[in-house]
Amino acid sequence: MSFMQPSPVKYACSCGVLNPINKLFFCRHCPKLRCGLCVCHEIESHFCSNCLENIPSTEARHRKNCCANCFECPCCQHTLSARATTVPVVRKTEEPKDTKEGESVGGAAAAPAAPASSKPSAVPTTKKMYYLSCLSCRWTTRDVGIPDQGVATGTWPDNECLYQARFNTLVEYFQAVVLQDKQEKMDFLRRKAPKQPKFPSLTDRTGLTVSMIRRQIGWTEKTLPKPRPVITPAEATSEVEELPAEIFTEPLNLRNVTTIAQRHSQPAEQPTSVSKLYPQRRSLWIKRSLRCRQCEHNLIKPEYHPTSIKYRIQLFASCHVPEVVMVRCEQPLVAGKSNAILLKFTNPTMYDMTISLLTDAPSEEGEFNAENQGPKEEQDTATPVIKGVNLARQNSTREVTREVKDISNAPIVPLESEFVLSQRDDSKEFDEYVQLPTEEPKFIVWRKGNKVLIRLQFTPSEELSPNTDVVLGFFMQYTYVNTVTNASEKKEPTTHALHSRVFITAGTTEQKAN
Amino acid sequence: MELPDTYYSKDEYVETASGNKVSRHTVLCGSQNIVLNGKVIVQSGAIIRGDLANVRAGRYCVISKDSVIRPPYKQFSKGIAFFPMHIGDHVFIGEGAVVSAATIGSCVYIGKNAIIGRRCTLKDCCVIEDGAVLPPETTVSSYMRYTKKGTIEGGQGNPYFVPAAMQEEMINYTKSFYEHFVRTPAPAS
Amino acid sequence: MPQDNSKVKVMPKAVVCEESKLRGDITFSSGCVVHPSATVIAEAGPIIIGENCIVEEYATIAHRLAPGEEYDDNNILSIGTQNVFEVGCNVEAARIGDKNVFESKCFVGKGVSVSNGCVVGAGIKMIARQHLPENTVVYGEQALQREAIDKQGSQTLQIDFLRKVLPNYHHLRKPNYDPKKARSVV
Amino acid sequence: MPIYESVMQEKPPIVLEIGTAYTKLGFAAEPSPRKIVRTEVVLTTTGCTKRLFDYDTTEQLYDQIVDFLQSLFFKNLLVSPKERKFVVVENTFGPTLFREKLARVLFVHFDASSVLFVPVHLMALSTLAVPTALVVDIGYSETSVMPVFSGVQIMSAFRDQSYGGRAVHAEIKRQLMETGVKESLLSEGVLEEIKVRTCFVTTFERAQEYAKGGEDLPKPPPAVEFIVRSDDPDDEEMIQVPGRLRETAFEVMFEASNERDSLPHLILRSILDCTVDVRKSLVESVFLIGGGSMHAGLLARLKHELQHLLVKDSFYKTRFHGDLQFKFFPAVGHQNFTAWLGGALCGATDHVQTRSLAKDTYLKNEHVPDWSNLCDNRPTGS
Repeated sequence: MSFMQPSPVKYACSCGVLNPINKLFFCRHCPKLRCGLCVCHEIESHFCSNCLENIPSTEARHRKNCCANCFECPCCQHTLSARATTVPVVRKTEEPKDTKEGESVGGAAAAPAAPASSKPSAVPTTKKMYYLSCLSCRWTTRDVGIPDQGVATGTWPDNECLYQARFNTLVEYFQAVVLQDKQEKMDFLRRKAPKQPKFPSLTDRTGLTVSMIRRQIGWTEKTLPKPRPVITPAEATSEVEELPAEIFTEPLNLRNVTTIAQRHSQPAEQPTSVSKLYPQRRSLWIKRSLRCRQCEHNLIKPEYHPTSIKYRIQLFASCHVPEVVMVRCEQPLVAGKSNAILLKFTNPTMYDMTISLLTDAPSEEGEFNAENQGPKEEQDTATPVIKGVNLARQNSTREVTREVKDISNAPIVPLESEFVLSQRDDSKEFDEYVQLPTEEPKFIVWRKGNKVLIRLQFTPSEELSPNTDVVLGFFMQYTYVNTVTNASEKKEPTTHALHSRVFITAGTTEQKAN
Repeated sequence: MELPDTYYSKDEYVETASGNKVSRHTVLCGSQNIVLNGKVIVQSGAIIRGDLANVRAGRYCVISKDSVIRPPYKQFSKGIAFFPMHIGDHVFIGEGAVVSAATIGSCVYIGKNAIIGRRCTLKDCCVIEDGAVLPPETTVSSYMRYTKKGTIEGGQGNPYFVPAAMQEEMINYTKSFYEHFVRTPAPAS
Repeated sequence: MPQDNSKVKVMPKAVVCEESKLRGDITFSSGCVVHPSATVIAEAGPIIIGENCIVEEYATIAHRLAPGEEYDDNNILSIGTQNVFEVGCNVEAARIGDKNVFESKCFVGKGVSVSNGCVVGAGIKMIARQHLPENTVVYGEQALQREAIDKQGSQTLQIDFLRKVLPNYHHLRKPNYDPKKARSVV
Repeated sequence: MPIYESVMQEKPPIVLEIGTAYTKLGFAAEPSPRKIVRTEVVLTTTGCTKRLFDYDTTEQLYDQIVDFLQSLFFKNLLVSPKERKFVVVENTFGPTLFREKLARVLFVHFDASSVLFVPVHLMALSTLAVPTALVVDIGYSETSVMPVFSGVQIMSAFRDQSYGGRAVHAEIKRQLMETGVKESLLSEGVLEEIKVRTCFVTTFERAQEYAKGGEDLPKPPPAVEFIVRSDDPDDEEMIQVPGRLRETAFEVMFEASNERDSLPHLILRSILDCTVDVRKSLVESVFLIGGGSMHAGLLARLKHELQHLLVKDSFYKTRFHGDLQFKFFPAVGHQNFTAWLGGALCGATDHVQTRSLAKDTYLKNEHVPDWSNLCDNRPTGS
């Protein structure tokens, strides 16, 4: 069983989507399960995933979300590495001058010293020059004739937009046009509905006085109509580019024609010939933080630093919700034949949990809630502050919750009773702790610290044809002790009875036993 | 899903005092240059080239069948040098993988038949998919997933591609791999 | 491991680790470095590996029998000089020139003829019958081809290093064939 | 321009053009899109890659749009969509369902502050700063012709046909399979690569000779060896792309048939659907956009065909008068993002403030105004 393989156990998120527990989060304030779809993603920080440098967001925007130092291969989109070469530098202008000075100043007396001083300068000095090279496809900046640079981070040519000037004129033109339209519209509206001045003017009854005075003293009219913005429009031409004649005779060398991916990696130029490929600045990456849409609390907030793997806020579901792990089925799965599955429950929290497995949604919720709202009324009353927040920010969260698709096809036999899952205690991992023999319900196979293995009976549905997935579903109700104090007056941790819907793909059915 | 037990025969594996379990059918060249920090599993067919440079692997690493751990070299104008290779804790290296990285952080998952080119840097908590090919000098930063197609997905805080709790998951996974890697029980006679 | 050691000829200055699997009539020219666990199979005819080639771990060079073909002493696979066969590559190419690099875990099928200065990228599988012109680089997941501006750098520095280091850690096959002596005998 | 600057300083609007094959994305007032990506979504549930427009249920489409836009925002543009303004360049006759779902995703899921939907043809035209042109958009799934006069789209003269990139791919596939190439090798990606890298639109004369058939066919251009591989790495082959295929792949757009619906006909018919007064100016201002119009030789061929039909075809001869010379506009930048560029221009103006569909308006009745919807066009309407 590989680590990356999809987990057979899926939890229904509060938005109705099924997810394995490692993709779920738990909002302690709501308290509900959340998944990637029903949280709000935000950008926490920008960084370059190659040089691992953190880039402030203003700078990132300024640089068009590209790293200042790292380049991508235009040929295969892999990161380019700077390679150094040493080139001899001939200092023709300095050398003769040096020796001359040595001779003239030193004269005959310093004759032995002169050759010694001139010797180092006679040795050809070398200079380090850099070029970029791709270690995947062996493309180098020399391939397209870009001269080597004196510094590693180099002044590599940036893409220049050929029609930038034309584009700027277009932008200015349209902005002016739109602005003028707006102005005219406003003028029109003003004329249509003359605004009553708040204070009646005694001198100016017609509204003409100002302009009359202006005219009398020889000033121009205040509001001259602005000239309409002008632009030279593009011109159509009947001259079109004909096919070159050699296209019909010359063989095509595919190696010189760029691929689609190569063209699109340079959207402004889209070169067709490989000789026009230029190194591209590497795009930045982001760290995200996730926020609950209901209560606007952060669920995930990573540390800023690109190399840090820590979180400042981490509300993984696997740290709050009892984890269900499928161990195995007791018998091969056959349609209509009763079977039992072994499930391992783990309590990740510091408080004991009482768990019961139900076939229907817990009753205190009233009728079955189609939206699977999950938690019950009790914490709504316990968290008046949250409610206030909810009201204030309601309109930002209109995402509809969906009905959980019931995909189960193997009814389970509910457990006779609920059971207790002991709290997590990391220190117990190291000492040999013998569980006191206590009266355990029959379905419990073993119990070790915060883990319990239970045996759950189920029967794959009669109608299942061979080779179909057997899915069993149940509601897992558990007690959860919430340590966050939502209201300032309440310091005690509150205990909630929560439930999640869990689906387990037990495996595929086998041929019916004859 | 709970990992099933993997059995090994007593004759094949050597268990060291620090809990390393190393198959006898491996090629550990220059073993004096190889440091396994404890509870490391090296399965049959794996090659570790300690003769080229030092190789150090942290605790709870899994080096699967037929994988090759080979310190990277770099060519200079006057000669070449092999660099030591550091592997962090809780690193899983899949079957048939070729690893020539300069450093591998902790809690890294390298899939089957992946190729990690020379002098790559794999930061903590990254995932290399089965069959992915990393060209030399690639950096894969934390919470990134390098796919078979050669693209990079994920990033910290992205709930998809790499689990947000990668660290805890890899610790659990490598520990339970170690715990489920058990000696074949003697046949009850 | 049935090895026909008598037919393996190692020229002086070649470093061939004993843990390698060699089958059939194989000649290693001087300067070759063969790492442990490399495999060379001369099934359809002798293999002559040119000077200064490097064969790394789990690399397989095979001269395979085509269906209906039989071992033929004159069907020689002659591999040029300064080739590098990286970890886990599987090369069955019909012709291999000089200064080529076969990167990790690539597969080069029988129908491929490799000229000089080519690079077959890591993990690439080449099956189709084709000829790789000089300085071809096969790269990426899509196995695209391009032409490099010049040949790949020589591996002499690496060979020098390996020739110094490998004898300290590995048992080597003794050079058993000297072309000069052989000539003088004849 | 104080208003403009205060708007632009902080957050430039995001401009999106979601095409069937490729999506162009970037920011307003920038001269080229930041990225051109395949309109494909990596499903967050399974990790598989899938075309955005392949869906079974509307809910699935919704989820795919969410996943797709998420990768655009957080992987390509690296900006948060929250409280952002958007300009979406859309096909005037595109499916309403997609439009509605897109608006819903942007407003409800991503909290966009406003969305401005702008039509492709008009936007493309704005890059020229001319008010009148016949805009021909050759896309992947279809080719459409929209005459625009004095900045007004003449809807009644709109024409479209289903030949575009997809049809050309199908033609290449058909011809290659005739030469005995396995179908499994010819994925859409391979066909596109063959089309873009080896094919071109041949000249009128040669096309005529090919169409005539018979013995003395023109000597085809040299064939090209192309290595193709399917997803299965063991399935690799060197195929020959025949010279004839290279020059005739695009003939699907020019084929003379009884329906008379080839590209030249489409253009002429669309012009004929307009009033007499505007015809001449449309003939003298044809504007080709879309990725399909970037192939070598297309413009020359089209011009030749059009002139030929004007003179030789009795139907058009009686309806077009005078000495007409077809003229074409050169595009600013590349044709495959011309419409996007228009969107970027539009997004730089005050229109995003005044003409956009604001979030509050949308949330009131969850409805996207549409030109074809009567409710939105009554003078007294809502």
